[in-house]
Amino acid sequence: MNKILQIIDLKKNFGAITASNNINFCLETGEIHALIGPNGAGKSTLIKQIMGEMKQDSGEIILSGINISNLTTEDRIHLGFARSFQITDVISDFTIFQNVLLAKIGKEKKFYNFYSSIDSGELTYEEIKTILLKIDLWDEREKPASLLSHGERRQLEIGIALALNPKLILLDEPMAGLSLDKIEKMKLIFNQIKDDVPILLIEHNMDVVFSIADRISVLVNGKIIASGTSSEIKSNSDVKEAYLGTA
Amino acid sequence: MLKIINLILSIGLLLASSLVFADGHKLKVGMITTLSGGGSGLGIDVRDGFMLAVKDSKDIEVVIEDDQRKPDIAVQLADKMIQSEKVDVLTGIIWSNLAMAVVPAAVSQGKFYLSPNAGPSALAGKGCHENYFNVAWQNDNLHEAAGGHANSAGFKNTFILAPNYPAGKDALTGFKRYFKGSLAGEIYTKLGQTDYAVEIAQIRASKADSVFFFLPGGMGIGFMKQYAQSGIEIPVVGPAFSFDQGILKAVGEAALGVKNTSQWSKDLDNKANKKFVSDFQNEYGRLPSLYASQGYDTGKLLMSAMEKASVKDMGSFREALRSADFDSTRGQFSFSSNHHPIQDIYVREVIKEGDILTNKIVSVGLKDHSNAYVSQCSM
Amino acid sequence: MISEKNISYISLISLLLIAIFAEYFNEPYLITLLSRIIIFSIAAIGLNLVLGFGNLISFGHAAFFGLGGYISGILAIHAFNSELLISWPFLFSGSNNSLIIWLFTILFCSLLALLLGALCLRTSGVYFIMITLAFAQMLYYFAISWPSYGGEDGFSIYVRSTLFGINTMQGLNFFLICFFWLLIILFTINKVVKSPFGLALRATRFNLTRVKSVGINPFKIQLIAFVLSGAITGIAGSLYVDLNRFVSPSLLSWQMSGEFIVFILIGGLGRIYGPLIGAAFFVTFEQFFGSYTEHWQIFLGIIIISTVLFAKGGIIGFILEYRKNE
Amino acid sequence: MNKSLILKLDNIYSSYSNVQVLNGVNLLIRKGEIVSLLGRNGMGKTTTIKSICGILKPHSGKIEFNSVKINGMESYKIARLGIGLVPEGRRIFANLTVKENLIGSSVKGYWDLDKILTLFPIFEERLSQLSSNLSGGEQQMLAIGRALMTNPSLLILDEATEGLSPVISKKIWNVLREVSNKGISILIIDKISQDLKEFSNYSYILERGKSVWNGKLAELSSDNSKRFLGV
Amino acid sequence: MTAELLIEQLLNGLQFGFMLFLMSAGLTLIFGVMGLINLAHGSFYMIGAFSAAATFAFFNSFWLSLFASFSSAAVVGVIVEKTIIRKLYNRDHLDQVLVTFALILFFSELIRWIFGAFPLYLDVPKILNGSIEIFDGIYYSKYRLFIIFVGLIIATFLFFLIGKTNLGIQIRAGQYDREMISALGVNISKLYTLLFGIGAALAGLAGALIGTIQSVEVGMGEPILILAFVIIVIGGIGSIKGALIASLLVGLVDTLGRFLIPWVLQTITNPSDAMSIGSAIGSMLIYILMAIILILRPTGLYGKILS
Repeated sequence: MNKILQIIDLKKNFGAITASNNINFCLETGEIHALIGPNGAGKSTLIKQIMGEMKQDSGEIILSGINISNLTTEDRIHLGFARSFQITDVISDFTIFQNVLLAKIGKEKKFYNFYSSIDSGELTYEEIKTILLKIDLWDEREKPASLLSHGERRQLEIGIALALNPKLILLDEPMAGLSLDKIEKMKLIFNQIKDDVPILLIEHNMDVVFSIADRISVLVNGKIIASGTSSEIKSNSDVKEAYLGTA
Repeated sequence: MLKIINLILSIGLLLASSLVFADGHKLKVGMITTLSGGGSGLGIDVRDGFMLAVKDSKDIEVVIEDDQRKPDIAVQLADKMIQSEKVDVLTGIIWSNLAMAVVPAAVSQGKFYLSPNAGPSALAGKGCHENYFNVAWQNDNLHEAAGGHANSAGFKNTFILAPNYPAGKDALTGFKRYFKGSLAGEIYTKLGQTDYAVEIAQIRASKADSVFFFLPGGMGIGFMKQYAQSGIEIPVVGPAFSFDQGILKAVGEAALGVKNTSQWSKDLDNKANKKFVSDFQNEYGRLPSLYASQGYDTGKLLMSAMEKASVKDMGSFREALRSADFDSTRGQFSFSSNHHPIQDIYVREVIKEGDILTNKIVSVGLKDHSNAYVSQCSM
Repeated sequence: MISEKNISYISLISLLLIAIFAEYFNEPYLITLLSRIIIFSIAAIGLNLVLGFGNLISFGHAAFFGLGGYISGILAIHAFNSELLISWPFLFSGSNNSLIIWLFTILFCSLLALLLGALCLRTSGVYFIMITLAFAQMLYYFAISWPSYGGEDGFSIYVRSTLFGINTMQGLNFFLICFFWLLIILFTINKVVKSPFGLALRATRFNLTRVKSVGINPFKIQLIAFVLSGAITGIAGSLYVDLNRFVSPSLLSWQMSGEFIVFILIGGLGRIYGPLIGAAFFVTFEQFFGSYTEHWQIFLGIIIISTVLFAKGGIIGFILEYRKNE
Repeated sequence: MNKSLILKLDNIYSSYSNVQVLNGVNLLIRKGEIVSLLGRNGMGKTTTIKSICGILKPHSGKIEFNSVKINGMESYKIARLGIGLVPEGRRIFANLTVKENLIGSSVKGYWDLDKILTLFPIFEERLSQLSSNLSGGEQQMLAIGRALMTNPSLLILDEATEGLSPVISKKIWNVLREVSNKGISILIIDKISQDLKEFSNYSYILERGKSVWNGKLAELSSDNSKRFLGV
Repeated sequence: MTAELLIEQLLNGLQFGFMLFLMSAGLTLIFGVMGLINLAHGSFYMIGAFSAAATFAFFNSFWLSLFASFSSAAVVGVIVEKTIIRKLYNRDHLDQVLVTFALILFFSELIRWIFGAFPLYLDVPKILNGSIEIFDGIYYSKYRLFIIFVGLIIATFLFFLIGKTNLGIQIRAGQYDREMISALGVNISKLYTLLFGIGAALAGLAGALIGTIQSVEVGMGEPILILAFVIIVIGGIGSIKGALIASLLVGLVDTLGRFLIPWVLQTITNPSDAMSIGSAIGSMLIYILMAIILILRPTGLYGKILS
């Protein structure tokens, strides 16, 4: 297996508070790697550093062998990152199609094109169709995102990430607020994707995590306290103590 | 579709209404003047004086518009007057910068322009034009007289200030042309400035023996009030503009005893002036100002020319204007070769008549005074 | 059937028809008014690119309008007086040729927009509004106190610039030049807004994080839009000076910036033809209401407030809505 | 069951912009009772609190406080009726001093500055300090003090011990017991813990915006615990 | 140049600064607490001045007209807040800019309708007429000293109100977290109305104080409004302290710049050019100052919160 993403000794302090305390982990091809931890454990801070929205104090982030520690978000996107947001963040005035198209335009650096019409279909129409079919939103492609249900927005988030043609996808609580059948649907989508694109999954729903994650890392107080398969994590006493409660 | 029909109908109406007024016998005057903002008192007086003069004429139609003392608005209004109202004669502009923006374009389009107030040097010298007549004064005139008066009053060290615009520069140039003493300071203020604390402090510090200022309209009121307030007791000299009837009330007691120079005063002893002063009071219920007299003379000049020639015959009409064959409120009045007045300029003093502040002539400053730019005009 | 497209065609054709009627009935002032409508709408179309589609509330677009005006005026007055404008690296005494004037206008307004944009786009929200306003005010005061070109008084340029030997002093000819510019700019904006760039620009108004997360640098997108916007508004300033044959600092005044925003609002926010409808309404309102009462601005104020509070779609939005309900 | 009702939520539906978050929440609190509200993240706990406090207006259902219908009321009026909120993330006014935080919204009554200082002696020396300098636990205490200073009859705590160390959490529990002893009813959201089990008289569990279980926590089966709370 | 002149100009700068503070204090609070960009603040300045002039014409009392200025501006402010402004709190900045721009048009034209276009003038009361020797050989206008004095009183009052009273605590809390202060039982909309009224009253008072030595006319509020905007951006949105310091800074920079730059230039060129160039640079100084401060500190000197 190939290491797609490597995090090495990542540190970040906010004043006296340590948000990332020597974090080390990696994401490999073909896997879903779940990152779990209680609220305030430093997951959001970690994601922001991985995405380049926040600068780490020290440590390195390596993408397929390239050190990207000091690159901007845009550059990281162009090198192969994609993410979904915890609170769905699609552009609500755009249609589903336009939301995905925007990602395509961004990825393919077509945003300095002033003359082609986005309505004419000449722009990567087929590729977008493939993506929308994959996330099951093709029939509703002309619907404005503001009219989508919560679950459909989650699906669209995945679609946008896929449109970036990424080397890996970072999913921040993709299941939050979804109904059980929607969750099942999402699981299917993830399992379909992961062979092409490995997934770094941040998720609270333990059922989901335990059923689809190939590996799980547990973050507590800015530190990774355990890493392993579902069964390893389930039986780890440190994890039980810190995260699952001593119930 | 209904919209378009409506549109066409309304345009038709608009066009029809303008056709009705296109009557060849009348003379149409476009008056662009300042009727709002800080300089509105001047425009209102010019308008009222002019309208009083032409009140009984059935052949003059006057269109009046407010330029808000903004050059760009004046330019647009001039376009409207010429293109839409199709006036024959333009008049009314108070401010020299507005005159510079409007007059050259208007006269080059074959319109007459009679200036009731502004007389910038550029339009008296190289930029003079056969269709441009100034019925008030060349800008320097009253200041030249003030310079002369400062000499005879024995002032040796004067502080002078004026707004930073063409007439302001003309004013200080005019004053300096006749004043023989030295200058304790020379300041150009921002046009339309309202607070003179900075300038007054400089006057106080300058140890001058007198102050000459040219700040027309609201600027002069503000300056005089703040000057009186500051407790400086150096005598002030100025042109009539800051001590004229329209603003004396606002300046208040601070103005009492101030000497100022003017080509007109309400106590000038001639028949035309007496009639003007009493007619004006009857019509508007207030004492006339210098500006009102200028507006009145402009109207009278126009009517005298209409009696001699039709405005459609531009050559004869121009000759008729040039002869200035009318009874001026100033008595003697004629045009120099660059179409600016030759007239007496008086020294007045602010006095109190009962409760009302007004002016009284104390001497003649300059006799049969013309202007310094005649030789530069090729007319 | 009235659609947004039809409204725009109708308004363009009406402009042309009214101008021809006016020429026929010898009403040159009406043509002047129509030219003013077009020029104002070009200025507002420029602003609309950043404000309507990028949600960048520039309260300083008069800076570009004024710069365009001053560039044109300065070139023209030097040509008129045959005075040297620059003596190095080559001798140049202005120009009376519209093409050269427009070229300079676009060049300098783009440069100014690039400079101001690079500074102002560092900020956002209220600070962006204030800093654009402040920079425009700075230019305004500079123009007022700069003695070489008339200072507060401004200066006259006496004749309009010439284009291919057309007599531009003839009202209809000048109107047609403005009209032609309007068509070009509408076509351009239409194309740009519907292009990938336009999609990216429209995305920046909603969500910068999202835009960044798909690999687009919003700053660059906004800056390019700002430059394009400044150049378009600059062209309007150039035409406006030609129309009035007069240049003054009031071109740069903050009321001017405010009025551009009002045109956009009245016409309909974020609509390509909004500024045209808005400017037409404004000028017509000013002329016709203004002839009934000099206090027409009271009613304008009330109309603006009601539009913002109750009819955010502006005139176009209102018509479309009305048709839909019928 | 003979104590009088203080708060009653009857089939509450609420939504954020277009997303339906609450789909029928029912909840009862009696005078002097300590009720806990549980559920996994994103299940609508905070939304329930916001709906009670009037920060969010429910679009159907009924909320009664001391028999007064309060849904649709402005939040300041609800607060004045006697609901004190300790919100998620504390939301202390970081630009104010500790004292200003406490007295800014205070209402005359049993709880005054002296009582609060007795409850939290650490503030005594730090009254004039900027509250942003406080640690997380101290901020939580300040938020509790601030709510108590409005002299509420119902205290609502959203994530009472989140992110706090065990020592500090213990302190908070002790304070809450003391508050409860003064007769104030408490509605508390927190992760399930031994302390919570001992502290609360009664519990409600939300799943996807719906009340799915209620009863004494001790009676929660491990199946249900796993199903609803993931534990 | 003498020391007397410099001191008198410094006092002029202070006086101008305190006037600007009266304008900017209300504006910065409204801005900081309610997140409202209020272009119409200059209209309250004008309304205050006109109320004073009208009262003065009837009763010939300066003190009564001063009272009329801030009370009428406060009343108009409260009415405008209750009818229009409160609909804007949750709108975007564009809507706020447009509506308050429209309010300027409305009020300016309404005042022109009622009072006419001619400027009005008030008289300085006898007791404040003339000048006073403040140091040996240094005279200064009593009225301008009075303005400085009023400015100091208002500044003290505001610092007390904002810093020490419960109302002030609530205002600052509302600035930080509007929703939370509301959830703690504070009627935020009443607080807003009150605050808006206070801001309007201060602007109205400034209008009357300045109108008395200058003139009272339509459009008098806008130039000073833009300066007030510059001040709150320099001082930091929402900070009274920032507004005071920035006001005095702008007042001094503007006054001294207007006087010193031409004075320096006069030594190298003629008075007219020195004045032109000097006033060009002088009037740009403030904006240059603002640009520099914004680049160094994007939220102003004392601004902390970015909405």
